[in-house]
Amino acid sequence: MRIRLRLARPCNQLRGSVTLSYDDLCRRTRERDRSLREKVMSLDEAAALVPDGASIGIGGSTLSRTPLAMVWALIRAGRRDLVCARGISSSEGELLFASGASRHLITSWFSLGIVWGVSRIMRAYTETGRARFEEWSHLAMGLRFRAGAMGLPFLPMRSMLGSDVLTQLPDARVIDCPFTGEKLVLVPALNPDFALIHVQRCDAYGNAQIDGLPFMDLDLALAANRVILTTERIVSNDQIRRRPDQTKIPFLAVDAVIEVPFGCAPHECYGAYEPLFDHLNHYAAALKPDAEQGIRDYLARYFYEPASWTDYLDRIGLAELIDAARRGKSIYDD
Amino acid sequence: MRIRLRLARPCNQLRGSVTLSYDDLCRRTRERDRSLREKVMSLDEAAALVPDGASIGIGGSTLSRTPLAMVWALIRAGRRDLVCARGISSSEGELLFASGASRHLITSWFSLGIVWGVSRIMRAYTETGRARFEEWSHLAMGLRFRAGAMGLPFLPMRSMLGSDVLTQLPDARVIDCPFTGEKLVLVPALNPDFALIHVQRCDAYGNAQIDGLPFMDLDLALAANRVILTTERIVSNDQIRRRPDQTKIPFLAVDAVIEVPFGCAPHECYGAYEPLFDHLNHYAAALKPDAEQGIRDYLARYFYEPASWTDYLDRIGLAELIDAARRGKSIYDD
Amino acid sequence: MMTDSARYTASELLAVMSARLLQDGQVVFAGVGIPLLAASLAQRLHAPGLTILFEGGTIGAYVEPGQLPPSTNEQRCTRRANMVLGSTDVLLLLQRGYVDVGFMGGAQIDQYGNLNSSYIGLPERPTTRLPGTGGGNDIASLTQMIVAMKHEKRRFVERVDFVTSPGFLAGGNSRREVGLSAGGMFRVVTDLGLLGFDESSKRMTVLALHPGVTAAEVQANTGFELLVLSDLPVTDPPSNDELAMLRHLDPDHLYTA
Amino acid sequence: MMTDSARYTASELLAVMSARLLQDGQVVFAGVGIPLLAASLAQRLHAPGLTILFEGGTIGAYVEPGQLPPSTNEQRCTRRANMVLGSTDVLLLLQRGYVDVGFMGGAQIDQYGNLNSSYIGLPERPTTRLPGTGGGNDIASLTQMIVAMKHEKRRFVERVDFVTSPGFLAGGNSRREVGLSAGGMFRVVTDLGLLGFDESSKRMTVLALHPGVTAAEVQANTGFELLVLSDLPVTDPPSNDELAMLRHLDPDHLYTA
Repeated sequence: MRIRLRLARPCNQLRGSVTLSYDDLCRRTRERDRSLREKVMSLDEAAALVPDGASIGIGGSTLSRTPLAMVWALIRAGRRDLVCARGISSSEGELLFASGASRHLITSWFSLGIVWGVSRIMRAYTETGRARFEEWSHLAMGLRFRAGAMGLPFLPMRSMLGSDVLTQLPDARVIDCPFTGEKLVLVPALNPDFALIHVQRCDAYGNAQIDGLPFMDLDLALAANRVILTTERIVSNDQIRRRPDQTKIPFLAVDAVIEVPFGCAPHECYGAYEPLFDHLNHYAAALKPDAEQGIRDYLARYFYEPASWTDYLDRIGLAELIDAARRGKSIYDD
Repeated sequence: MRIRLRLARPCNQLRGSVTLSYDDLCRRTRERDRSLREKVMSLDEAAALVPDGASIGIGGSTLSRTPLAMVWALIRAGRRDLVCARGISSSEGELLFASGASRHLITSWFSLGIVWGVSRIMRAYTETGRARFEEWSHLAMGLRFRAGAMGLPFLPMRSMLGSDVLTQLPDARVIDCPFTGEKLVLVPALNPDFALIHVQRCDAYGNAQIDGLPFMDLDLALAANRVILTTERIVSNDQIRRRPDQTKIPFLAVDAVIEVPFGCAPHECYGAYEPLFDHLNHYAAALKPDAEQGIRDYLARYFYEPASWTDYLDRIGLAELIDAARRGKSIYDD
Repeated sequence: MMTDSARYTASELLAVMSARLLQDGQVVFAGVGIPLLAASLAQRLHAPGLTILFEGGTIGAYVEPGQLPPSTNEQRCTRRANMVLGSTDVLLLLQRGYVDVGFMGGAQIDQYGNLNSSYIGLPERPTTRLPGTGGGNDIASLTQMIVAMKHEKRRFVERVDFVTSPGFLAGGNSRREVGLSAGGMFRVVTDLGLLGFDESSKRMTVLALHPGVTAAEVQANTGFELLVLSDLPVTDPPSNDELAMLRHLDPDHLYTA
Repeated sequence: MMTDSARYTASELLAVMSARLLQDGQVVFAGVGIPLLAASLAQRLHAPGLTILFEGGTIGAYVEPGQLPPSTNEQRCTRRANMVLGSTDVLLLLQRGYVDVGFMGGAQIDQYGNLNSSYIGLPERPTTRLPGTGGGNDIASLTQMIVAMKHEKRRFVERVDFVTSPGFLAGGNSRREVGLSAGGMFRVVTDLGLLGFDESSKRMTVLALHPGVTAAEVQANTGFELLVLSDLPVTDPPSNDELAMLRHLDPDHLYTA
C-alpha cells in the first residue's frame, strides 16, 4: 500500500542531478569536519547518518567491491527515496528498488550479468513506471563523478553524440569547442550527498587502500559530500604511513569507517573473495518463478530477519565463504 | 656564434602549444606501433628518435624523478629548439637553455629551489630575450597534460582568473559556465611530441611502476605522442603481471625503454636515492662567479666530455652516490 | 543449437569467426561473452601480441582457461594482466585513440549498424527495458567496431527503436556530421556470415557466407534489404584447433551455450 | 639578523608568529620554507591534528626534524605522510574546497594583498624575471591565504608590477567579480606585525604589532598607506618552547637563516 501511495509523485520528477553552484559546493565541504580523527562506528550508526531522499554514489562495479553491507543496513533502516548512482549496477540495484529504498538509479547498465540474464526486477519496476533507470554512458558516469571530484561544474567528452541516449538527458549539453570547433558533450558534475565505498583496508581515520580494480571509487570519494567506508579490516595509521603511496582515498574525505569482513558478499572483494556464485545462483533461482515475490522473500530472509551482518553471512553459509575466499586469494598465486 | 644567429627568429614566436584537431590527434596515435613488443635501447638510440624542434614533456618535478640521463643524451646529441614543458623546472631547465637545446620552456616555476636561490641562468636568458619562460599556474600545467591524456581539447579550471598570469596567455579562454553561469578558465590540451619519464622499474615492453610521488607523469605519458622511459632497472613482464594494479604507465603508450641506474642524478629518485646535495652545491658554486661561463664549463665537464653515463656518474663521485642511495632507501625505514 | 555440420554450436561458430578478424599487435576493447572469448582465442592462436582491454579497468588481459568472469569487472579479468586502472581511465583510452577495435555483442542492430540495448518500444513506457549502454555507446562512438550477434530477423531491423550505440546513424556522412569523427562500424559477425558497410551509403553489406549458408538465407533472416558483395566468398569452417582451444577456454560453455 | 631581543632571528619570529595562526583540525596547504616550517611547528605544539598538504603531492605530512626538503617535491615531504598523490590531484583538492588555509611566502605584495613572483618591470622585457607562480596562483585563487614575508618597503608596494597570485585585486568586490568566489587574503605575517584586510575596502590593515615594534615603524617600512586597528595589541614574544621546537625542526637554519 505504502509503495502505491508514493506513485502519486511520478518517479521521473524525483530530484535528480543538480549542478551545485561553486558557493554551495564549497560551503558544504567547509562545514564538514575534515580533521584527523577516529571515525569507527557500526553499520547501524552509519545508516543513521543518511536521511531519506539523499543522493548516494555506490562504489565498485557490477559484482565487484559492492558496498553491500552498507546497502543492507540502509534497507534494514527503512530508508526511502534514495537517488542512487553507480557506474554499472547489479543485484544491489534490484534490492534497492524492491525494498522501496530507492526509486531512481542513475547508471550506465543495470542487470544481473551474462550468467543470470536481464534483471526481471529492473524490468518490472521501470516498465511500469514505479522506478526510474536514468541511463548515461559508462564514460559519462565516470566523468560526472570526476567533475565532482575536481570541483568543476562539468567535464567535456566525445561520446554520446548522435545517440538517443543523449536525447534522453536534458542535463547534458552539446557545445562547439572554442579551440577546435568540434562538437563536444558537456556532462554535469555529480556530487552525491553520500558515497558508499568498500575497501580491503583502511585506518580508523579513513585512509584507505584499494587492491585491484579501483573502478570510479577514487573520484566518487572526492565527489561526494560525505563518505561512508566499509572495510574488510581496520589497520593502524602507522601501517598506512609506511607506504603513503598506497593510500587511495584520503582520510579528510571520509566520515565513517565500519569494519565489515565479507562486506561485499555475495559480490566479490578483489584478493579477498570472489563472487559467491552458488548464492548468486540461489538468488537468481528464487526470483525465477515470480521475481517480485521472490525478491520479497529473499529480502525477508537475508535482509530483515538476520540479527546482524554475521547472521546474514551465516545464512549464506560458511562453506561458500571459505570457497570464495580461497578463490579470491588465488589471484596472488603464480 | 651559432646561438647568436638564431636570435633572428624571436623566441616568443617559437611554435608553442597548438591544440590538435581530434582527427590529427587520433591519426598520430593510430600511426604508432602500440603492440606488445620489446623496446629496450640505449640513451643514444633514444636521443636519435627526437628531432630538432620537437615538443617535449619532462616528467618529475623540481629535483625529483627528473629524467636527467635523457636530457643529458639530448644535449650531447646537439638537439636544438626543443619546446619543453614541465610542471616545475629546475637545473635541467638551466642546462637546456645554456646548451642551446631549448629556447622555450612552458612551466609554472623555474628556479633552483630555496637552498640555492633564484636561477641566474633563467634570469640571464629570459631577461635578454634569448629564451622564453612561458608561465602557467601549476594546476594549469597539470590540467593541460590531463586534457591531453583524456583526448580532450581543453579542461576547465577555477584559478588564474583576475591575474596577470592569465593576461599573458592568449591560448587560455574565459567562459561563462553553461550550467552555473560562473566564470571558468579553459586551458588547452598539451600533447607533446615526446614525454621523457624516469621510473623506478619497468619491463622491456614499458609497463612501468612508480614509487612515491607520481607528479604529473601518468597524464604526461598518455598525453604525449611518444614516451621515452628511463628506468632504474628493467624487470620481467612476469613480475609486472603479478601485481598489475601497481603498473602506472601502460606499455602501449611507451616507445623506448632505457635502463639507467642513477638516471636522475644529481636529482632524486624516490626510494632509490635522495638529491646529491654536495654535487648540487658544487653546481651552484660553479655558477656563482659568472653563471654563463660556469654552466658552460659544467656542461663541458659533465655533459660533453664523459664517454658514457657511467663516466658522468664517476665524475660526480662514488661517495656521493652511495650516500644518496643510503638516504633514498631510508624512506622505507621505520 | 547445432549447425548443419553438428561439429560446433552457433555460438562457437560466432566466436571462431570473430576471433579471425583480430590481428596480432592490435589493441582490442572487448565486452563480456563472445567478444572476451573470441579475443582470448585469437590471443592463444594467431595473435599472441593482441592487447585486450576490459571496461572494468584492465589492459593486456590474459584470461585463464575455465576461469571466465561473469562480467568484465571481476578479478578474473585481471589475472596476468599488464595493468589494472580505473574504469573511467580505461574508457578514456578509447577517447585518446589508443584502441584499434571495439568488440561487443548486440541485442538489436539496424542497416546502418546502430545498436539498441536500451528500450524496445518508447523510452517513456517501453515494452522491454533492456540493460542499457554500459560502455557500449563510448566504444561505438570512439573506435572501429566489430559486433558479434545471432542472425535473427527480430535483431536485424530496418531502424532500431533507440540508438544506444551509434553506427553510421542515418548513413552517408551523418555520423561525422553529428561530431563523431573517429571510428564507426567495421564488421558484424553472425552465425550466418560476415557483414560490413558500404563505403559511401554505409548500408550493411554481406561480405562472406559461413559454410552451407546461402545469401538468400541471410536475407531471409534480416529485417531490411542487405547489399551483397558480388562474388561472395565462403568462410573456412572452424578448424579442430580453433574448436579445441575454444572449448579449453570455456569448458563449461558459460559463454557458448 | 637578530631582532631587539636577540633571542631569535627575524625568520624565527616569522615562523613562530605564523604558526600561531594555524588551528588544530585545519587543513593547510603549505609552501616550502617558513610556511612548511611554521606548519610543522604548529603540528608539534598546539595543533597535533593539523593536516599539512604539499604541492608535490602529499596529504597529512609529518616532516622529520633536521630532514627538511629543498622543495615540496622530494621524498622527505612524504615521510610518515598519510597519502601521496599526483600534484594535479593535490592542487585539485584546493578547487574542491577541502583546504582551509593556504600558506605561502611572498616576494612582493600590494595594499590589496596581490602577490607578485613573476616579473619586476614589464613582462616583455623585465628588469628581473622571478621564478613564477608555481602553485601560488592556484592556492591564492582557491582558498583563504596566509602569507609570511619580511616587512620591507620594496616588498610592500602600492601596486604590484604583475599580479601572479590574486589577493583582492582592486579591492572591494573586484575579486568576486572576476569569478573568484572562494578564498581571499586572510593574514599577512611579517617580522614587524600581523596584518589583515578591511572587510569592505579590502585594504591592508595592521592588526597587531610584534614586541618592541611601533605602528609608525610598520608604516615606514610599507610603500602604501596602511589602515591601523584602533587599540592595537602586541603579540606575545616567541616562547622558549616555540624557539626550542623550531630549532629542533631546523637545526641547520635551512629555512631560518
